[in-house]
Amino acid sequence: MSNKKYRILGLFSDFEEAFLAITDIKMNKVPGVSVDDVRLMSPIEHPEIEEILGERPAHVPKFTLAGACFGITFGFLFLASAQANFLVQPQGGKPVVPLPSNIVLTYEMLILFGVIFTVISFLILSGLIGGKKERLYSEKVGVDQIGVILELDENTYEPTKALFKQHKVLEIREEVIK
Amino acid sequence: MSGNNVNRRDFLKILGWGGVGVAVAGCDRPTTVTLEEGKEEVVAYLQPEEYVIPGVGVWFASTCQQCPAGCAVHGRVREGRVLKMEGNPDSPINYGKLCQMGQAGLQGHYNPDRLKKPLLRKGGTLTEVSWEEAMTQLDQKVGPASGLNGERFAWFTGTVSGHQSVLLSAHLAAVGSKNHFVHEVINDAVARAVNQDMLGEAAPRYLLDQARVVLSFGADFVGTGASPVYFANTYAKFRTATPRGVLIQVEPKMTLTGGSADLWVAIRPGTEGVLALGIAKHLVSQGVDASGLPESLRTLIAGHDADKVSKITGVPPDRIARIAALLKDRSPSLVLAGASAEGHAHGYQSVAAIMLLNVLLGNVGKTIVPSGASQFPQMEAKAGNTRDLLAFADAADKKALDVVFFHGANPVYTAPAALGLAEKIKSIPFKVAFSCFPDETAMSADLVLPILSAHEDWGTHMGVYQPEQKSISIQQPLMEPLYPDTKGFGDLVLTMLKARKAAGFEGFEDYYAYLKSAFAALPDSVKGDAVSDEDFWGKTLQKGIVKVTTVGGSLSAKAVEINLPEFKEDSARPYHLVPSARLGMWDGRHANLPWLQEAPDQISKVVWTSWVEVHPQTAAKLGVKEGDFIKVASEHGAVEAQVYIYKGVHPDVIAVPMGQGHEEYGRYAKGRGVNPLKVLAPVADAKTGELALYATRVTAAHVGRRELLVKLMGNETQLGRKMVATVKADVFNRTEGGKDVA
Amino acid sequence: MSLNNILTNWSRYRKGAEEGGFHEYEHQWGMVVDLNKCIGCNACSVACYAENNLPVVGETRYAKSQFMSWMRIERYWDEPDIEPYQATPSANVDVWIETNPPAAKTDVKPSMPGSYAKGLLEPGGQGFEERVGVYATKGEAQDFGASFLPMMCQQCHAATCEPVCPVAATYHTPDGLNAQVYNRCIGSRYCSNNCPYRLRYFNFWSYYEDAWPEPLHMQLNPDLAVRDKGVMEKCTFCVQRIRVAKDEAKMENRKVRDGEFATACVQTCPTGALVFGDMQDPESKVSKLWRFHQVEQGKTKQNKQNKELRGYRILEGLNTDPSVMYLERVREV
Amino acid sequence: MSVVYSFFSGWVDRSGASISSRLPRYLMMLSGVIALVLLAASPARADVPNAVPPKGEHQGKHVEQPIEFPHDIHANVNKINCMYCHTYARRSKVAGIPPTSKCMGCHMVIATDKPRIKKLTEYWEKREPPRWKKVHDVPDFVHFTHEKHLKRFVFDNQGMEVDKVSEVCAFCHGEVKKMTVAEKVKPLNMGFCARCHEANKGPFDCWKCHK
Amino acid sequence: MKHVSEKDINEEIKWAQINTDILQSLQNPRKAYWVAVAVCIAMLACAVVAEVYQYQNGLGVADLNRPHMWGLYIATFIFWIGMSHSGTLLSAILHIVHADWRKPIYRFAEAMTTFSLMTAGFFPMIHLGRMWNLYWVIPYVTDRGIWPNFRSPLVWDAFAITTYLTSSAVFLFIGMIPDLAICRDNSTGWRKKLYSVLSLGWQGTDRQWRNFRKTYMLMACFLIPLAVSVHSIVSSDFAMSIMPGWHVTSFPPYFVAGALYSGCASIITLFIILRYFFRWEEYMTMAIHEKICKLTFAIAMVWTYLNLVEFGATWYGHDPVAKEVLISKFVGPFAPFFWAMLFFGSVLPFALAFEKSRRNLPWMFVVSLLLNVGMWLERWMIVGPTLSHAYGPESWNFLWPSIVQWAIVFGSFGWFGLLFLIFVKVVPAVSMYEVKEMVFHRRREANPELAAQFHRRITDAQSVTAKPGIEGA
Repeated sequence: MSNKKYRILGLFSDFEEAFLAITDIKMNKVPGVSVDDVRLMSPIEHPEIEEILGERPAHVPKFTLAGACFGITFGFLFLASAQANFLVQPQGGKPVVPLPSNIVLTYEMLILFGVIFTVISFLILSGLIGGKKERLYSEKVGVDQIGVILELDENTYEPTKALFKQHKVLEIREEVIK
Repeated sequence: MSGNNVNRRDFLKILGWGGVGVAVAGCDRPTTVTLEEGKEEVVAYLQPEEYVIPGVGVWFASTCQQCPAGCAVHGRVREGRVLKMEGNPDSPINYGKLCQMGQAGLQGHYNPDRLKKPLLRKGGTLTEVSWEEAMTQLDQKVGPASGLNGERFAWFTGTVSGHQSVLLSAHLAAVGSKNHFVHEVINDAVARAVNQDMLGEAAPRYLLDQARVVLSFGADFVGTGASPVYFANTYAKFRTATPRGVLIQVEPKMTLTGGSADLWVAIRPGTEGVLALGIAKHLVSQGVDASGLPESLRTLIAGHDADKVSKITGVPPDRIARIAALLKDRSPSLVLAGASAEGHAHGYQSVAAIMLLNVLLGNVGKTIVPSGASQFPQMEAKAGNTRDLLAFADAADKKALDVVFFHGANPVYTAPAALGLAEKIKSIPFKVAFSCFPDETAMSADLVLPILSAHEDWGTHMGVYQPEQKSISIQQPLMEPLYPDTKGFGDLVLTMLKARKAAGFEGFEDYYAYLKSAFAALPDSVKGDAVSDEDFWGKTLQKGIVKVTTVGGSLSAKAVEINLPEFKEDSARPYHLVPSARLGMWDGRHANLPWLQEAPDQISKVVWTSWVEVHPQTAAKLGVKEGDFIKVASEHGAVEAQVYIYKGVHPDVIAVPMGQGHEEYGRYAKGRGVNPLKVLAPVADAKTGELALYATRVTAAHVGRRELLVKLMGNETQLGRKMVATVKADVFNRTEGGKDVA
Repeated sequence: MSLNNILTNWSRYRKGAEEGGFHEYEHQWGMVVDLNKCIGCNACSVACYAENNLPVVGETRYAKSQFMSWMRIERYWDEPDIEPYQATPSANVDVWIETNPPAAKTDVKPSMPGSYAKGLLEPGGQGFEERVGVYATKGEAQDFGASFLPMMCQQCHAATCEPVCPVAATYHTPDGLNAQVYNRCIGSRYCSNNCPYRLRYFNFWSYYEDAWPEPLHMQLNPDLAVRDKGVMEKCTFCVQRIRVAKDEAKMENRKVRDGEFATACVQTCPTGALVFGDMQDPESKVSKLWRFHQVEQGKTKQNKQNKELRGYRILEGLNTDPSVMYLERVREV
Repeated sequence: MSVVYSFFSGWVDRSGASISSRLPRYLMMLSGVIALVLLAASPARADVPNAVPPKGEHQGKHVEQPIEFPHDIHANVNKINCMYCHTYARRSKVAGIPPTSKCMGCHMVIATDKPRIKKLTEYWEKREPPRWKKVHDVPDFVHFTHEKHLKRFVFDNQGMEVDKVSEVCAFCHGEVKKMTVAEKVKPLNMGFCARCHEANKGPFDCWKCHK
Repeated sequence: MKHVSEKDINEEIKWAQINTDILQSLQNPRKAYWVAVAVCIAMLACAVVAEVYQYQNGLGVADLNRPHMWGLYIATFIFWIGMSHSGTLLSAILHIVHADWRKPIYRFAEAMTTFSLMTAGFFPMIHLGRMWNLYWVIPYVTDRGIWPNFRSPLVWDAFAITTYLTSSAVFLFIGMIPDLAICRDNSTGWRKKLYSVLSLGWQGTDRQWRNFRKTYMLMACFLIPLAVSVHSIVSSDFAMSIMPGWHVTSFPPYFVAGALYSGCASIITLFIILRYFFRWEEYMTMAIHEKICKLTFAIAMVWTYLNLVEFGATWYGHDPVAKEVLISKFVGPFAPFFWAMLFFGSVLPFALAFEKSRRNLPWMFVVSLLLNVGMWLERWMIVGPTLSHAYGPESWNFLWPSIVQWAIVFGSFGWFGLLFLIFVKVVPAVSMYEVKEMVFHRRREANPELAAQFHRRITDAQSVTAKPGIEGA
């Protein structure tokens, strides 16, 4: 019955203890548990912990760039073609496609699409839209506690809990996945 | 276009015009939605004239009735509505041009306040009655059956001419009366009298464009003159000639003409004659030959040296010298006398003194030429005057009249309150007003007969001022009558004539038929190349004018005695009142035309109301600012109006424009502004008996109220912007003299 | 296909007013106003009311200067560049006859801002309470007449009103006119703010509701719309007359002849001070006059051979390039 | 307008005042809906040379007229040319209702017994024209002139015989010859006009049509 | 009291404490709140009535005239747009420069941005003669083949404001998500439902935080240039025209400075109000107040400077017409308002320069309001005098706005207030998680020995792992 799997959430009141716990995991105190499996829940963002957790990707900026580029090209082409097709406007010795005003408007379009792309990509990449949520969640995280989530099997289950206890975990929630 | 059979004027019927733009352009309506079907009507002609096309305007010739000048006009008719007036290019009077009053004639025609039914005074109030009742009334009072003694009957009209004039005389003859009072406030009667005495012709022609210098003593020839459009046109020639003509304007209040003057001289009212003599003296001392003049005049002239003159007139001596120099250097010149010179107890004398300058400068025959008479004297305009107004008041006072017919004049409005004309008219047993509008006179009449507007009626006219080529211009309907219960003036008079069995008028079905036969009866010299009477009639209706030949006419300069009174200031009433006339309002007859109410006064730019023109110095003295209400009181009454600070008046002068202050006359005129004529002193010119319009002395006082004076200009100085740039005349002569650019 | 258009239109019309602007006009309607002939009689203004369905707004609205007179005659007192009767020609000749640059841009008398303040405090002036700057004029005696200035839309070729309209309701027609398309206008009123001549008038109310009481409304000209509230309007050089003339010419397959028609104001002017015509036709009266007075379009500063010629354009230095040339009024001195 | 046409015209001729041809292609793709709508429009009809008839439908409603005038009998059965009665169309901006005299010209003798004609004769004897209800109309800020459209499509049109003028009329008035009293079957709104001007290279200056 | 020792925030404060303190602002309101709401609605009602009246009768009722085609509407429009800039300043600029004292106050400032934009947006519509055709300004494909005129600064406005409104609203929302999650966890009933939807299931996982941080920074980077461009574009409504007094090169910076100025002033106002009513002395501390005041003072001086630059440029430039406009501002009919503007805008700010007056909150409240009055006058003084004294002397004129204009301007404040009142009761007006961050980092900085000790433990832990042989055992 070694195929039993658990998911545990350890809630630490003290940021430093949680930090040390993760450090221990990273140091393979518990064989078979890799730091890459560790997921955090925290009331604020903790850049330090993320150092420990290792570089995890955040792709938002790429989308931002895409958005901005789209904004520029679409914006300008849209304006220019609209002007070139506006059959009444261009008369009286004025340019059909006046650069100065188009620059202004293109600039706005750049920002608009930049923002939109950024936000959408954020919502998707951070799993707020469509992403699956953590099943184990505690309101405490919203207050002042830090949660560490791990998927464990028979062998790693106990030692990890021990490790958590050793680091003064306040509470451990767990559930059995299959 | 051929005018055959035009009395069946089917094409003048109003078509269903709902869809052709009169409905307001639904700018609110989303632009993609078209109008809904079946909402508007569209009607075709029963029987179309081949030249009348829906959607295309047709121009018909007629005559403008807005002032006595009698300009020939074209009216644009479309879908049976007359839309726009333009001058008739063939007319020797207005060369296809038109003034603002002529343009606004349309609003007289379409005026919402027109009389639509006959009114009869029953128990003190005017009530609408049918034409039958009205005509029976008329017949009882004036008809053959009524034992009306002809002498006790009178016509009171404005300037009349053409066949209407003929009909009126015929009617008077038929009734057996000679009382035809012809009244115009804006007239040149005194000048006519002087001309008659000095030159032997009442209305000679003034060749403005021939003159190099025009010295005008208050003659507002481009504004309220005898023929504004004609003189405006010649003014342009005068200004573009080489060398360019110089205009010197001497007057107590800047008129429209004065507004264009090169040299504008403010003068104390009534002293124009003195200035003229002063100038004469200067000329004589400069060696102008005065030997032609009788001794008495030469001594008179000699008596007016510059200092004395400038003391009396308030014109600085150097200015007098300058005027004289200009007159002497640039010949020929032309000296004109206008209302401000005429309107005094000694008006005749002043004008005589002024005309004397023409004699002295030898302008007679050069810039003043005989006009002669047309071959149809009976059709020429009976020029109006104010003498008849006084005479009429006098007659009414003596209860010498039983029946009076009013037409084209509004004495109740124009007469000074001091005459008490309103009451006197009440005392006349039976008063009939032939009128389009509920003006003061009509409202005080016993029977009001609503007549067709100038654009609905037939008629013929000759302008009061006839240029070299004299002409009769025809007035024809431009659309069918708006109101079925209105009748043509000519038709009415003709009916009365027929009732009187007047010889020569029986056969005619209506005025149109009469006119047509009258034209058929014209001599061939007039008919020109017309092949038949029908053809001539058609051509006449097309052209709108008939050119007639001039007979006689000669001028013989003859000096008259001049004795100007002593001038003394009136300490009790320090200011002279100038009831100024303006092109637009005229004598007040146009106060009911919204366009003219909203057209700013040419110089003060005030709209919709009356104002009092006060010189800055005087204003400072009175402690008033623009917009202050000021009370102007003569011994015969007072008016209150807002101050307009105005450099174009003499410091001793308070000018109030005529035209406003109606008690009746429809929504646009009623109760708006004040009427300066009311407070005038009933002084008459000693010689001619003309009412002296400029002879009233007044006091002025701040009444402590102040409102925004409604006017166009926000700022009257150019502040260094080059809005109106000015160049010297000699530069002009150098660059453009003699060149016909374009 | 639009990309083609972008490429073809890219450099198209990229000529400023300096080069005479848009070179593909069918016509180029222009006007000349001879202030030497103008007597300020208002005939043109009233003719405009009659022709163009201009509403009469009444006293109270006029007091708020919400009136609609497309053609107005301004009247000024002072003549900054001429002191009558004292001026010695040598001292003044350059001032009189220099037509450039316009006074608004020249460094005219530094005292001028001062004169502004003075004007406000002028005894005759009405002061600030109701209205700015109603001034009595300087000096005591009035020695000459007033200065009349007929002002209608100048139909600028580099019009300041055109580029600012958010919906292109005002634009430049192939006839060289500033068009105002009433039913496209949304009433942002930017164009009027940007017009240095203040010649655009706004329908602050639904004037038609009370301007033409029965049966006055029967006089309305069906050839152009009656404007409703919220719409900007201005002188159109009587485009409805132009349209008719062009249609007739088209039906007869010819060009419009000079003098074949005229705008309402020009037609009625009693002194003939106004001249109207097609400036593209070298033989038209208008172009002859412009040529004679050596005034050229597309200039902010006229370099005339003969500096004494009278032609000038109002506020030319703003580079609005008006189609209306004024001829200086002439005064005997 | 038909997209195909517009695209081609756009390619071959860029001076032509064509809207849809000048719509950016990617815009077309973006607004696929519009494209679909446009494609739904039927292709050009051939019976008037050098002309692309305007497209667009309008559900007109039946209008009660003083006399139920049968256009079908006149125009279809008797093959009377439209411009025989609407004689002003070639000379003026408005086509004009025929004057009563014109009707009587024939109906003094023809079909005098029919009730409609009787009614007409009454009008004639009362000497007052019937007051027809307007069916086709454009807003007051629109300047539309029949004469120039006829000039373009009929008189100056190569290979167009005047007898077939009713086809041209049908552009904006629909198949009147199949109606009794006229009904409005075309939208007659700006899009309708603009599409036609684009397809037929009509003028595109606002002031040509707006007043 | 000496304030130098004073801290921006007490870092010993417990996180749970923060939650409770902030969340109590969401509890059911007291009577005063409902009174405030009623007042705002009443004000708004005035505007609505006036607008309906104007809509039916045309703009004549506003007493606009020729040449005064623009009146208070446009002036107030600029005012509100300007007001919106403060939020961006605090949340974006200060975020980028890591000024963490912004954290307790940026939330409501940002809300202010969004709401004042929502207010400003109304004015161009109200001011239109035919607002029912407003949509013609939007470029959309039509078979009529007509487009808006992209040359017109008004169209630029439309673009800029749309962009700015979208961006700032999104920015506000994104920044609120973690707090909304907290609300979700601590609320019941409809609020629970609302917050669960709004918080998008935020759980504070490292993945979420990671993207969150990046996004927030990127948005900040976008918003700063955007805010600047928006007000320069608004200024180009004037600078692009040829009217004397409008055609001024220094207008864009001048407008931006004025915008930040009025924004900061109104932040002070709201700061004091919130601090008082929600008893947030713990978070909106005097120290932060001091900082805003100093910032405001600095901006005020910048604004004053740009004013002087404008005057100087006009005075020494050779455009007599512009000079006249300038003089008319000083001595003309607008003089009283102009002088008032100079006083409120340039003199009054010195009240912020002195500690004593700075620390007197009631007085500061009044001052901040007056500063805003001054800034509103500034906008009017930009629009009015130029129209009064332009090139054509004929059209010189003066406009006194009618009651209708005043009512609509007045009502716009009601609308803004209403939005803000709803805001403070629906979402926490102080960002909880950022205050926590602030406290967290401050505590670290405050007691370095703790940090050192902690660091030692980490190194130990890692050195332990350095021993070989354990792996895979």
